Amino acid sequence: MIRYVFGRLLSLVISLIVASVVIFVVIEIAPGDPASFMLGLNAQPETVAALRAELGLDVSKVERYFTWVTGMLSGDFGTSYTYRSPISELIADRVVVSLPLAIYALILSTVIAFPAGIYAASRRGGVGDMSVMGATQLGVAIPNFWFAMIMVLIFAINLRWFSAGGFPGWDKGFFGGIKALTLPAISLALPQAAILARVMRSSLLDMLGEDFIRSARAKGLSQRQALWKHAVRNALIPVLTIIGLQFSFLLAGGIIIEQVFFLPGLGRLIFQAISARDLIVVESVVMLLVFVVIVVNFAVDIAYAAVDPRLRTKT
Amino acid sequence: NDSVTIAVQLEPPNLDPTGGAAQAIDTVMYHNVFEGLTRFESDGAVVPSLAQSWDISEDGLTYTFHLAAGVMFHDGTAMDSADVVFSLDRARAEDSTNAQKALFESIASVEAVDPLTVKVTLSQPNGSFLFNMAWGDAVIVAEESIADIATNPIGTGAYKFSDWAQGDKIELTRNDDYWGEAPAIETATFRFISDPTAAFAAVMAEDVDAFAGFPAPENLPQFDADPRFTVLRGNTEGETILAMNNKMPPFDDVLVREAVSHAIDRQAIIDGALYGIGTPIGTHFAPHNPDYVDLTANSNYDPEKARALLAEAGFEDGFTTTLKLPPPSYARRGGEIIAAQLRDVGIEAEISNLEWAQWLEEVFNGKDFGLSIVSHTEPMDISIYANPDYYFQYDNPDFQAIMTELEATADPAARSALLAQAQTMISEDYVNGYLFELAYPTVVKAELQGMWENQPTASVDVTALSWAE
Amino acid sequence: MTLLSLQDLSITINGKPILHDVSFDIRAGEIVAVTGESGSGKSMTALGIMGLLPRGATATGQIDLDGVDILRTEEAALCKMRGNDVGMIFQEPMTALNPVQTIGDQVAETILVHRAAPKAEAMTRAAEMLERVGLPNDRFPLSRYPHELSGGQRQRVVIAMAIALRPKLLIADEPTTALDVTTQATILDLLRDLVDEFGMGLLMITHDLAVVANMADRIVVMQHGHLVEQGATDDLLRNMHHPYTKALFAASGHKVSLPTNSHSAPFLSVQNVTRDYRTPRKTLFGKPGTFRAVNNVSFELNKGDRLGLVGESGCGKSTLTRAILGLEPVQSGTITLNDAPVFSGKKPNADVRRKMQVVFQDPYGSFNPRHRVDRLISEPFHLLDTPPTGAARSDAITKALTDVGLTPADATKYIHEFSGGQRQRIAIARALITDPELIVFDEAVSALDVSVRAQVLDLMAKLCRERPLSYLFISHDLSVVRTITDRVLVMKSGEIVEQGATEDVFQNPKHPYTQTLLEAAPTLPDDQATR
Amino acid sequence: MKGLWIGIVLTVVFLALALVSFVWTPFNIEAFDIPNKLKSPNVTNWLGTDQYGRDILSMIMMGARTSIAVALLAVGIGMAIGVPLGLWAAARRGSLLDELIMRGNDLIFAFPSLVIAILITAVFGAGAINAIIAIGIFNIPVFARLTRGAALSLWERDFILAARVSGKSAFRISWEHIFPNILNLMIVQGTIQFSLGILAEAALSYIGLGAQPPTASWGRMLADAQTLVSFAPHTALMPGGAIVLMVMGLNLMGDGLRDVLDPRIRVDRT
Ligand SMILES: Nc1ncnc2c1ncn2[C@@H]1O[C@H](COP(=O)(O)OP(=O)(O)OP(=O)(O)O)[C@@H](O)[C@H]1O
Ligand SMILES: Nc1ncnc2c1ncn2[C@@H]1O[C@H](COP(=O)(O)OP(=O)(O)OP(=O)(O)O)[C@@H](O)[C@H]1O
Ligand SMILES: [Mg+2]
Ligand SMILES: [Mg+2]
Ligand code: NI
Repeated sequence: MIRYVFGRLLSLVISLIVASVVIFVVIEIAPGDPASFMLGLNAQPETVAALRAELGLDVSKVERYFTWVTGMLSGDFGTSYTYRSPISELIADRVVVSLPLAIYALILSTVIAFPAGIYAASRRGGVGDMSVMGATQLGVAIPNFWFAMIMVLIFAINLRWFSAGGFPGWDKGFFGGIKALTLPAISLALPQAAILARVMRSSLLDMLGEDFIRSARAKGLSQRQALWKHAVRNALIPVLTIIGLQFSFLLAGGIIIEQVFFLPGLGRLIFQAISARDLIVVESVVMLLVFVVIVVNFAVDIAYAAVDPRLRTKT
Repeated sequence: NDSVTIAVQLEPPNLDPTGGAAQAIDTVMYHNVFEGLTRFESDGAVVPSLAQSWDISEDGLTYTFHLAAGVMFHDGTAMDSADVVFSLDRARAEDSTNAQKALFESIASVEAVDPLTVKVTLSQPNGSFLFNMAWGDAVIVAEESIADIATNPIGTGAYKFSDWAQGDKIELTRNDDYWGEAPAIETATFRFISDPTAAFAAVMAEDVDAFAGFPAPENLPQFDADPRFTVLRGNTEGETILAMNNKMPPFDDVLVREAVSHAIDRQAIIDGALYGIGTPIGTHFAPHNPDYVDLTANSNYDPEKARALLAEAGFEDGFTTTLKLPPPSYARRGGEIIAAQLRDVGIEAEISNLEWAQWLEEVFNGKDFGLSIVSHTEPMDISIYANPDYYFQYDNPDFQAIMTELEATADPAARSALLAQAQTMISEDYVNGYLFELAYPTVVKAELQGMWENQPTASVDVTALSWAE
Repeated sequence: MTLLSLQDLSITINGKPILHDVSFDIRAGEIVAVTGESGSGKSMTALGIMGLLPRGATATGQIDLDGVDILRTEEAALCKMRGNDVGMIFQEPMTALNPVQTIGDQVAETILVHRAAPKAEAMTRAAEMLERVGLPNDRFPLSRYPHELSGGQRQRVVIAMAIALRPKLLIADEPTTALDVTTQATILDLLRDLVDEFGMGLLMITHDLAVVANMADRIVVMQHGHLVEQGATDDLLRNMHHPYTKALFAASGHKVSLPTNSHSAPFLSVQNVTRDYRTPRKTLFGKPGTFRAVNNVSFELNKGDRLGLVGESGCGKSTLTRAILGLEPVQSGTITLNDAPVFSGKKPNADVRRKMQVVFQDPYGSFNPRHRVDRLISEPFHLLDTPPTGAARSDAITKALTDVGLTPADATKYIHEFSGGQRQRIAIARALITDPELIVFDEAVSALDVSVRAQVLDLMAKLCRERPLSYLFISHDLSVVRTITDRVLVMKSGEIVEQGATEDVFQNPKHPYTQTLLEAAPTLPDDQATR
Repeated sequence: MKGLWIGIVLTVVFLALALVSFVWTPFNIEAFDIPNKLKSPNVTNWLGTDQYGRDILSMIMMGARTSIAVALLAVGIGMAIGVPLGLWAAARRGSLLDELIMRGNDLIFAFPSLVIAILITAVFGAGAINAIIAIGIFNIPVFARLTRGAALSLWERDFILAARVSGKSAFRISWEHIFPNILNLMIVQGTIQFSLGILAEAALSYIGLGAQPPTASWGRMLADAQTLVSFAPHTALMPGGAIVLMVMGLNLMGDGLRDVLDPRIRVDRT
């Protein structure tokens, strides 16, 4: 087990290093100078040069890369060019929106998908199965931003149950925050839930065809008991992979949804930073997301081991 | 109820009006948190602000400003002539990062005469000096608080900066030690909503009390029809032009530029892209300015004539060029319509949508474009035509001479004449396609009074606001 | 006392008839073996008794288990019976256990679902049961997971699960097919002991007639879903009535006669060959470990030799084969064919390789399902410098097909259009097409039904008579090795422990391992009679 | 089975719409007719008109072309690079190369796809080509992984051993034996990636980074419609519906194909 964890850890670190280089290179070749962006149409060239110097943009790229990476190691992401404030603060402000949103959406999606998938699998071929699968087909096919648009129209503008967007901040109360995140979380979660339910169902059906289910039935377990006691945990392995992927997707992929609901999250930070050529913010946030994804995958791998004892001794 | 929530499209990147070009900074900070020697009123008039009065020497070279007494910065320090000297010197310094450094170019020296008197000496007479000092980029800041100004702005205004939830909102609270008249509103929250759908939803759901610069003109009729709201359709200083690269063939040929100008149906663009709000212009000048000359007839919509002119210029079969568009919807939507109109006379304009940073790099700095659409929002900016290196690269010594003369002229009548001459010259040279003056739609709750209708400078002046009983 | 009674049981699946009017009885304490070729409906009969028929199946007739008519009993009541009154063991021990539950939990579950005891007591009883099936608690604690056990051990867990509540009837569907002979013998002993001890009825399904003959009190023979013959074992073995039964038993003890080998020149020479597999590193930066699959093996094969290689599963037979074929390099030792090394430097030696061919075990997996037979069997032409083309190629294909008893028309068919036996013929045709000097048969008949196996063995004998053929025949089935080889090697844990003329080794095994192997192998009684 | 047919019909309808648009659309979408804007569906404009007075049916036909072209090419990139990489990794299983390819895949997977797509378009400019590349890159690891997994299990099969005994090189075996046997799997996955590509294209166009005007695109139609939805809902419902139907069609077809194609492989095996 320890060895397994260590092996995964090493590849995690290597991945991070490679990722940081890739991110830096890709972003640095982007055309557009943050200084001239900030100074606008009437700025004079020497003003731009002065600002470049002030922002530390006039040193070599290699030097900037190392400053950036070593900074990150000590938890210092640098200072945003346009916001002029420490990136770690910017990120911290945004994470308290994006992370709860992702978790909320993930919980919603799991809470919807698990029962739906299990129900469909246990009613395989029946009317229940057909309707759940039909719904998931629809769920998978609907672009989430479109769904979000329609939800805003119905629930915020017509019914006025929820506010149309924005985020009051957690200091204004937990309930208010959750309420503000509800519509976004639903728009994010439903398509994911549809995918998850499908995976859950097909993975359960695979399991139901396994010999050990037959053994369980021979012991006297009913179809349902066999499903719950033996199939679900085994079916969890592919489902975990999907959940891991979804979490990372939700964290960054909220970008459009954050736009629709004008939530001050990480996605919108990146989006704004890209258009403002606030390169260092883009680099740091992308790096952070990659880091999260890699760590989540790592966690999923470890979670596998928890679910699947075969992995604990292997490797 | 003494608080308001005002939505605007763009979030300021930072809060230092003297350190960047972003209009969004002024929108929130101008006159609310920071004040200059003079300021703009909502009709564009320049009135005294921190300088209560001033004397101008006979030769127009020396301005003596008399500062208001008892003015305190939000950090409790007093505002005096030293701060004015610091602010102006900082803005014009060698390593200044002021985006409008040109405003200060004519200043030769700034001296503190006594704590409440400042003498500014110019190197040459400047007819627009008081106007220049009203800009957000010329506000008075203090040396003590300058280091953190971008994130913790300390000004002299009626409102103090209190909180900024980045990506979401900025909160201002009333400054109880304000030297001037106390405003009605206690706290003002600025929310940043750039997505038009979200903007519509936020107003409809009454999440915000006002939306200044509403991004989706197509939704205005719905607000008109709704008794909860009032819609203001104000104007801005934004001349929206179809910029042509005057040094790049075929736009170096005035016939081609004239043809393009006649190929454009302004009204269709205003209707299609802006749902009817916006005033057509025929030159680079704001129509609400008393000195404006209506020259739209010079470039009336006449596709036949445009084809004829193209043929005359040797482009019977038309030509292909680029149309590079920055992000605002007037440009993106207008671009689509203009491309269709140009296609009609045989000009194939290939659209590429750029982000601002890219647009600045490629179009503005790189001058690598055929056509572009952009709104020039600085007030009184016809002088950009005197700069041959400006991105559309209009190089006409006659025009440059007019501008030099204008700079040195203080007499209003003479200025008017010169401005009329300048407007006509660029219109007849078809330097750019002149489209419309950008409108500024504001949606407010019916009970909220005092919102600026027009935008002589980017600002949401909270001091003017109050709730009807 | 009749425990189970089947009367006119017929089963159709989605309209397709599977079983026709099957009737037989089992008494308490009796072992009834059901045998017959693959697909004859043995497993369906068993599943029918359990009430676990697949979806779409309909059953008619009557299944009386201890007075309860299974086919007309509610599912809930059936659940109560399963595990309690009737238990079942399946063929594949590797997959029959839930990989994510401990063996203790799985055995205890049988007790718990029937609420026969509280949790703690159930665990104690599970421990007792595991002990009973030969998994003592000190060595195999309840907290073990299935993957930590060998196949035979897992099968014991499955048995413990099935008998935890001492059901009246135990059904075992091919319980030992996946196990090697020695393990098979212990499992069979265990089952027999349990029947004696608990007085259970045992319905045992197997296609291994030797097992049937040794274990069963009564035999039921099935073919195409029909019960063709049944009777007490001794009776039935002595006078079989139905031609299918006769054919089945005849095929099972099938003997072929090989021509004598006139050559004696050494041909293939394997000297001190060792093959190590890398195992994953133990520590993060440590050296990867090694596992020695073949250890210092030496033997020679003369021209015309028909050499057998026997040994239990995992002893390194296939590894050795792959080394001989030059598919994998060896760590030490030399393998030469006519004095030319099969592996020169890092690359296999093409000259040598074209003199060898191979026939694999799985008739289903050894062909690319997307190619036609002509393309499949002409694949070895790739080894030739100038492969025949056009007419020469089709002649060669025709000849190869006719040699193995197929028709030239088969050349244009796809592999899924053939039965297992036919496929194995095609595999032999593929091996023959380049006229190799040596053919390796790796478990070439192990997956075939007895009757089909007999045909393939006949084909091999025929080929031996027609041409000078040398082969290495690998099998764990001793009776087959005995009839189809002249000499035999016995392998254990990567080493050759005994070799010699086949008859000598079988008559007088010297090495203790060979002795256990021979003892464990079940044999048909009349086998000994004819001997 | 029913699903497969519904899927095929939907897919064919949209393919047909896209193909027909090359020769004919009900109206010319390049001619703006602003006075005629935002008409609800009626007899002339079956699906109504958009904010520039263009016929929405014609726009959807042209948009189908864009969506299909972008998604198809993106899948093409993913397959053309991913499949060979997967085959190569499987042929050299356990080697450093295999490890490199697989870790590279993991790395691509670790990048948030939409963010990277936005970055790519920001770096190289918005447009259909860059959208294709951005979406295509994320298809590579999907196909590489799938191919490697399937190929690895095929490498265990005896017929591969038979081919090796016949002296065939790993390259040749991959091409002759492995590739044809994973083709079905690739077709099924290709269909699914195709539908994901359509969604991705819509998302990119929605934020303005997909195909540029005057090229019609469903995602941009939705973006344009979003402020209009409250008073001209058809402008959002029509393109949204087109996306949903097309994606659903492809998914149904993919699932159906899996059911039809997969058992054959299994039947061969058991
Ligand atoms: N789920 C199913 N659906 C349809 N047909 C099936 C199913 N399972 C088995 N069959 C068919 O039923 C027949 C009998 O199968 P069964 O498994 O009982 O054979 P068997 O005698 O146990 O063979 P083997 O020795 O190979 O295990 C076969 O023809 C088989 O193809
Ligand atoms: N690629 C491999 N890596 C590591 N170990 C292996 C590998 N292949 C086989 N082994 C191990 O080598 C030993 C010999 O395997 P081999 O396949 O030669 O056995 P076998 O005698 O052919 O068995 P069977 O009768 O089951 O076919 C086994 O213990 C097996 O686990
Ligand atoms: Mg069976
Ligand atoms: Mg083997
Ligand atoms: Ni029959």
